Amino acid sequence: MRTTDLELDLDVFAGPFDLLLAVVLREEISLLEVELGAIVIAYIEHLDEEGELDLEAATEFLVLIAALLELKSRLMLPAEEEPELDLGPEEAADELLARMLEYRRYRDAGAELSHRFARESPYLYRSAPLPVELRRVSLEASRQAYDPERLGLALGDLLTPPPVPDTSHIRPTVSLERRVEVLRDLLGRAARIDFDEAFGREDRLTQAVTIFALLELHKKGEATWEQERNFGPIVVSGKQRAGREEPGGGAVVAAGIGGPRR
Amino acid sequence: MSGGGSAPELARTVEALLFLSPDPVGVGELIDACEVGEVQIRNALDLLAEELAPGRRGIVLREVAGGYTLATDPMAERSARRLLARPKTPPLTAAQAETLAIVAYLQPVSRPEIARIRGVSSESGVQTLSERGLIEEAGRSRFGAVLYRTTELFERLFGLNGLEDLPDVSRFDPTPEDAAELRERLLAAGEQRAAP
Amino acid sequence: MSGGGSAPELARTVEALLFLSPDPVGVGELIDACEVGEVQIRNALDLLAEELAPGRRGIVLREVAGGYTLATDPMAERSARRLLARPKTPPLTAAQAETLAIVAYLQPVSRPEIARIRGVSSESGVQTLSERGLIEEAGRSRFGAVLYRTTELFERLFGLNGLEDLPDVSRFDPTPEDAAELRERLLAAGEQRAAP
Repeated sequence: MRTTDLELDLDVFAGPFDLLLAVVLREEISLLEVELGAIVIAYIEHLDEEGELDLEAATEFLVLIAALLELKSRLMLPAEEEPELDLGPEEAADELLARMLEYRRYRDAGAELSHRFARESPYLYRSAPLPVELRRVSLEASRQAYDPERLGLALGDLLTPPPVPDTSHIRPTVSLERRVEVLRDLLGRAARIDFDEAFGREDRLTQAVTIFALLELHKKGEATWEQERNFGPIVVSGKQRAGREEPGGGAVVAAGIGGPRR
Repeated sequence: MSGGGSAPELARTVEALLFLSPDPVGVGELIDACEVGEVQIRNALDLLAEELAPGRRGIVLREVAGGYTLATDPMAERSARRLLARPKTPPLTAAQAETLAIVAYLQPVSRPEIARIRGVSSESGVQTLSERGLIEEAGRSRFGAVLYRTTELFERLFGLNGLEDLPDVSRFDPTPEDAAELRERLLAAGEQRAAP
Repeated sequence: MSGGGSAPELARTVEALLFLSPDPVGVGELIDACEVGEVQIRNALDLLAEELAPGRRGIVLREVAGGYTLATDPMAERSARRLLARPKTPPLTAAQAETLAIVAYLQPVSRPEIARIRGVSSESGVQTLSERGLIEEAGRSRFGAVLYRTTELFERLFGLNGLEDLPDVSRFDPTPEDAAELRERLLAAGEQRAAP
């Protein structure tokens, strides 16, 4: 199985690993809330179930989780050389004030709830099993609750022989190397790429591996990206690559088919 | 309640204690809980017995083997049954609907047969349907397996006047021209389903 | 205990039903169970409320969680806890109370959202409130985060007849004057920090 098909069920996220990557990069959930340890455990449990180790898939997983760990640790550590936030003291105070007032509202509502709770606690409620004669279901009190058609439909399904094995879920392999090449090629032709326009029409696996390839390029110092607001477009831009001829960069190029934005 | 306490207040406390306790409460327990003497508790119980004499309220005081307890007046039984003895009817899961359909159309049918038709073990489905009173045991097959059939409650909850009211299978049959017996065809399809 | 006479049969039946039912019973359910009209049920409830008015008996009538239920009079609490060995429920901690308030007012709401408002991880608060049965899961957000809402037990234990019984949240907002003063203090603090 592909690493990206790993199904996750975390507190803040449920779905395939590949989607998690996209969602994190789009800042739809904060990486700080994602328990990376839980992903590792899910993966190890999955390996256990499979019984055999697919070296390629395991390597892929290690690289991906390492990238996430690096990103997360950067988020958690104080920034080293980040420029000061360009906020005037007035805006900073307003921003802080709004957050504080919101917090205080629920703090005070909580105090009111505590007060209510204490006031109500002397009222005690009965908790006893029903008398025996009421425990049996009464026919007289029963009304129609189900549609008999449901039974006919279920039987019809059972009479239907199983379909020939479905192979549609076997997807073509997406190679990381290939996606790195695609990105390098695009960045060679344009200084900036809109991620959605370039890859929005690809399937989820391809998109995820492309994001992964982007992380690789970022690590090598060949690319970076920015996203101005949550859910906004991701704009990828290339950096000079040592020992490589740079064809002149131009305007934003919509490579691929340029699908509609989400 | 210490310091003697007025009788009416003690009677109210005793009523509250009997109300809360699922089991009968003895005089000794009442003495300990209320921190008063036996005479006071007996007086409070006498007062309560009068207040809760049959015919006066919805609740009556009863003296039983273990002590005193509150119970409802029998005249409320019909309404209580309507309120509380209603069957639980959560939506059926796909597995429950399949199991129930097999029992309904093939009854009596054994659990191993149900499992062969569905292609998966059907233990929990059968158990849930039994607990909800939709199916029940109907003797044993000649190989000793428990047989199941649907119940009267099943008919009631599906709005059927009898098993002959079940929808005609041919309406849902993918190959109605197949002349083989329903049971044989279901078993054959199930074996295909279970095959790797 | 007022020594009133016998209550009419319908009020007695309603009292019996509330005694038996483990959960608060709505007017609609009472109408179905007693096979009478709404006016009659309302009259019976009024009568019962009078019979069980605070201070008259050991039991009081309460309207909580969208229905009617019986509870013991607070004056019996001490004896009741001694009899049933039921310890007093621990009060809510400040963290639990804040978390509960956010869930109550913003439900359904996810843990990341609670953490955003409170500014700290709210995992243990959410867990404790779930264990105490005051909040429960209510599906997932579109990003897959678990959503929480309050339970019926919450309404019962907080004496609420429904969420609309919660005090208006704007009641907890500071006056414009207080807000302005807070803003001045923030600005002053920022200037102090900015000073060399």
